[in-house]
Amino acid sequence: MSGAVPPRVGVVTFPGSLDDRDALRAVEQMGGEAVPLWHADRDLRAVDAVILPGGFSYGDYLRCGAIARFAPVMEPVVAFAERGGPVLGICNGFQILCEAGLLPGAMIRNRSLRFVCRDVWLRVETAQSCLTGDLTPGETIEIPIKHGEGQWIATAEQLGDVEAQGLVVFRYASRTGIVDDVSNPNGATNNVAGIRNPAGNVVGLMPHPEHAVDPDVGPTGGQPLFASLLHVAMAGVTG
Amino acid sequence: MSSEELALHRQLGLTDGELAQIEATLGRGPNGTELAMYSVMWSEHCSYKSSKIHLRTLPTAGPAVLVGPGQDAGAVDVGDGIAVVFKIESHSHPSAIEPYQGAATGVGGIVRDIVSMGARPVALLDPLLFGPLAEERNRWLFAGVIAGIGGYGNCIGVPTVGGEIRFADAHTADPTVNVMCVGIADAADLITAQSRTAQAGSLMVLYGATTGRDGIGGVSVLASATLEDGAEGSRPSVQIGDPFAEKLLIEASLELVAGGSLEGLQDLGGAGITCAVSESATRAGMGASLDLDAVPLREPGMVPFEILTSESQERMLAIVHPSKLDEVRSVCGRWGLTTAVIGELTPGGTLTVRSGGAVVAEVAASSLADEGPVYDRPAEPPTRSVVSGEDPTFVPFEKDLTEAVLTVLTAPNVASKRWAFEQYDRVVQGNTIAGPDSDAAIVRVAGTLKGLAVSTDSKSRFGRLDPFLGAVHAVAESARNVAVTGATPIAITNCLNFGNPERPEVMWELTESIRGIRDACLAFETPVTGGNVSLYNESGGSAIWPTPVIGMLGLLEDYRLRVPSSFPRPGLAIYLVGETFAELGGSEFAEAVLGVVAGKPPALDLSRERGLHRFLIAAAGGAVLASAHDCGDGGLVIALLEAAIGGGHGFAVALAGDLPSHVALFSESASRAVVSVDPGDEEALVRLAAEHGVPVARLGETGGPRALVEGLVDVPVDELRDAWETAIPRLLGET
Amino acid sequence: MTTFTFEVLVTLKDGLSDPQGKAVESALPSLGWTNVRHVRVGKHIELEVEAHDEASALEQVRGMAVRLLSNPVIEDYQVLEVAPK
Amino acid sequence: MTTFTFEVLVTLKDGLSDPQGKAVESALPSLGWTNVRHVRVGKHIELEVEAHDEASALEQVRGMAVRLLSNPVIEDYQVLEVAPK
Ligand SMILES: Nc1ncnc2c1ncn2[C@@H]1O[C@H](COP(=O)(O)OP(=O)(O)O)[C@@H](O)[C@H]1O
Ligand SMILES: [Mg+2]
Repeated sequence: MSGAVPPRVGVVTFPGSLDDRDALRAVEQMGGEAVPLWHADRDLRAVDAVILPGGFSYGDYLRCGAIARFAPVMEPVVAFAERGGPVLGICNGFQILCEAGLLPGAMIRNRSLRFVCRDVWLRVETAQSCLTGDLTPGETIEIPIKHGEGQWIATAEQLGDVEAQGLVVFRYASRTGIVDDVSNPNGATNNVAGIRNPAGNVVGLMPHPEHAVDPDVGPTGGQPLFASLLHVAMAGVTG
Repeated sequence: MSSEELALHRQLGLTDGELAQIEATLGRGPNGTELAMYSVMWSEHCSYKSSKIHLRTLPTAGPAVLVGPGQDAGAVDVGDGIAVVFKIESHSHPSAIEPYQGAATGVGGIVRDIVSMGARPVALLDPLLFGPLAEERNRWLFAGVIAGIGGYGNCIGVPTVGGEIRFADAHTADPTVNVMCVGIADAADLITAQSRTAQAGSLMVLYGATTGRDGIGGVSVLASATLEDGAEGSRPSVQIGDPFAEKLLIEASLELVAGGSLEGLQDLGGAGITCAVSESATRAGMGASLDLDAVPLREPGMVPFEILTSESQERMLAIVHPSKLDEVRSVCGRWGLTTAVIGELTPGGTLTVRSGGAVVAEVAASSLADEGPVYDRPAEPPTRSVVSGEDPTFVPFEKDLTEAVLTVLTAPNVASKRWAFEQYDRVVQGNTIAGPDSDAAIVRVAGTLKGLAVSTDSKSRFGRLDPFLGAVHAVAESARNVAVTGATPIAITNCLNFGNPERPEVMWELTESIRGIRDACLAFETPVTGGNVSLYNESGGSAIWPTPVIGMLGLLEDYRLRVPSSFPRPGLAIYLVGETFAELGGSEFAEAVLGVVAGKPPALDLSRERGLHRFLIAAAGGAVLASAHDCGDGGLVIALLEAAIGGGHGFAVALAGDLPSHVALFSESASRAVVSVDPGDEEALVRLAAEHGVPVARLGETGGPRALVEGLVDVPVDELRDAWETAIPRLLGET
Repeated sequence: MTTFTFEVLVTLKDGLSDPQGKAVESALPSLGWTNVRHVRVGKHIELEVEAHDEASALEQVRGMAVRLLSNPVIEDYQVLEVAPK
Repeated sequence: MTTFTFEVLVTLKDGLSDPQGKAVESALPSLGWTNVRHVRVGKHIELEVEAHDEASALEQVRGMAVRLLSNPVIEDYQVLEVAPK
């Protein structure tokens, strides 16, 4: 991002958001301008991209993301997404995007019924998304997961659509890119770890790229993802 | 005083002498509500009546100590205006009834203690002891406690970075569930009794969750005296944690602290409002007037004693100058929390409680908070010989050593705890430099190069054989775990888990353990900044093993110089630092392979131990070490195997000396570590060791796919890893 | 205005895998029950609504069930009125 | 042997705080429903049992409810038989 004004990336804090500060820090670390957004505001503060961060919004007591999707801030977020603005949902943010109908499918309890926190490998399935523009399909990246309800499921019909349209952005895989059951940490259908909308400007994923930009505290697979997001944000909202 | 009332105080757990003390204080007999207040405040749990005089013998002062025992949590200065606040607490009794909620609410409680000092919680550690996993109930307790700790900690966004899990028969009926929390504050923002000046007229603002009938516990016998029969069932003794509410409580509280809106802050834990109000008033040197009608209730028909003693979770009490009330309301409102002004501080020392306009209790606040009974209970060593049977050190061992190594490696105490700690979010907040698989967890202080190294340790198997030595070992091991990372141990917190103190044998174990902690802390210059005492951990006259759990805090000035515990690459020279003696008493080998807990625990020379720490810290500071791992349960061979498994590199070593092979491999002699260094650094290592008077011996090199101890053990590392990692899942019936 | 009490049952759509149901099913045999099939775990939500009449109350609860209490993508719901005690 | 279908409702005991219910209750007003109270969220478990007769089936399901499906320390349960379809 040398020279130019850095793109403004907003991170929404819902009650119960936990990785909001981490997402803000990752944005800064990768050269963007981090802009905190508040769930109760209807104002996106002229950001060029929006991140819905991880955590347990409203405790996730009813269903993950079910209550947060009705937060006032979600109105402008949905409008922003519809205009083609880049929107990234991480973990709980992914769940919120599914609940809001911006992404297909839903997340249920991990097949182990246990919360799981570990570093996993993802195979990049497409470069047609705001998060993977700088990557090559087939490439693998390492990123931590930490969730209790990350098993992505969809009805047979939805699943058919998702696969036919190539909406899967990431699949859980081995280090060398083999997509198999041992690499699947939560039982997700077809090892889906992240998906996009048909336009590619809305992406949700269960793994936490914001915890994978600083080599002192974890793997670095999140770096190219944030770089891609910042490039798209830099190009400005089309429309 | 009628005979019925006499019966009542006994039912509430107060002795005749304690009742007399209450009457003397009040100058009259207490009414039922007052009796309830004294009963909870003078309970063992809140008053420390059996342990107090012994706790006073612990060293608590030191140049870094900002806050010592006596407040919600201790605090130390780590430089640059940064205070680290930390404390450990037990939630064993609730966890034995409902493991998930018991452990979850335990996390909630200790976190509020940290927040009430004005600090942001940055790390959790959970030392746990259970009965053997062969029993179904123990598996249920184990799985429930782990899930509960994760369920709560993960949802409030505090990483769980360490802890300890041990198994012993003696913990079958009474599992030990301790939780430690570490927080960071601007030293200037610390909320201590001295730092804020509450005054008469300052308001007491209760915020957070509503108050229900939960956790009234022993006091509920009063219900039969005050309510119709059958109401008993409406008083659940188990509480349901609401981590979402806690998260809001943390954020709102820290915003209030940062905004300078508070004169005092107190969590609500044991003894609920009674404790929070009486302690707040006493600390301010004042009394208080409390209006129970203002307390937001969750249930209809609650009577004064219930409101006063309820232990409903996720509540805090702020002391607020009237001019700041609007600010407090608005911050809490923004976080979706209800606030209620439940009273104010008053001149004089009287706590006056009103309900429905009438005074229902009137007592001296300090008599509840500070002037509880103090006992010097008789302590006697047990008549049975604890060192029963033959010392395993001198039992000849002829069996296959490789098999013995695998037995010890897969023993539940030694086996990988991945099954458990993968259920904890260890990365949230983005500062976890080293998590659960490290000797000490390391959390960096955001915005600085400082790293906090934290370890919790108990050595209850040693303690069972010699409580003094067990406690010394626990402190030494926790300090060593911190030192192997390169960090300097600076202070401890501790949780004393014991049986019934009214039994002289238990009291002896307790006093011996405290003596051990004292001696070790004096030698290491690591003062005690606080802790918790959990007594009556026994069922049917059989107590848990004496289990002092130490939570050690260490400091790395530059976390980039931290030393990992595993072999990072092939081609390194492996050294043993320290000396191995013939010491298999109370060892993992003796328990797992020979099936005995017997003998004399390893000796521990405090100055040698200190020398080892100093050497490790100096070597780390000079970037001499490629890895360092402490020798603990299972001895030298397990330390080698763990370093190999963790790093994915094998090794080839030879053991010199004339100890029998099994003793050389498994002895648990103290004050040792396995380190690896680049060949170019060997000279520096040897020189530094000599300077610190620490013996070192070159054992061999890292590299290759196998773990090879010349003539004794030769197994592929992958095979070892698999055995080590699947041991606990196998015991749980999962593979 | 009258208070009406409702129960809302939220269940996973048929054909979707149900990890909780599966866990129960596989735990039962070790407790001696080998004769249990098709375990499905859903949610049971009880609530009280103030409304002018039953029809309006019911309609409102259906609205809550669709919008908030269930996720129509993967779940079905059922609303039952509870007879006043 | 016949197949019987049962529903088991597991609810938190009265007097215990119900964070899930509270979350729903406080979310409803922002969706326009300010008239809802006492929301309690529990579990709904459906299962099929093979048994000789209804009475034995019911007894077995009760056994499962106590031992596995509910936690008697904090939860109550109710067993309902579902009429065969
Ligand atoms: N084992 C111990 N060692 C040192 N201090 C202790 C120990 N146990 C309790 N204390 C101190 O006694 C005080 C009261 O403890 P506690 O009642 O647990 O506090 P709280 O109610 O705030 O949790 C605290 O300051 C605590 O640090
Ligand atoms: Mg406290």
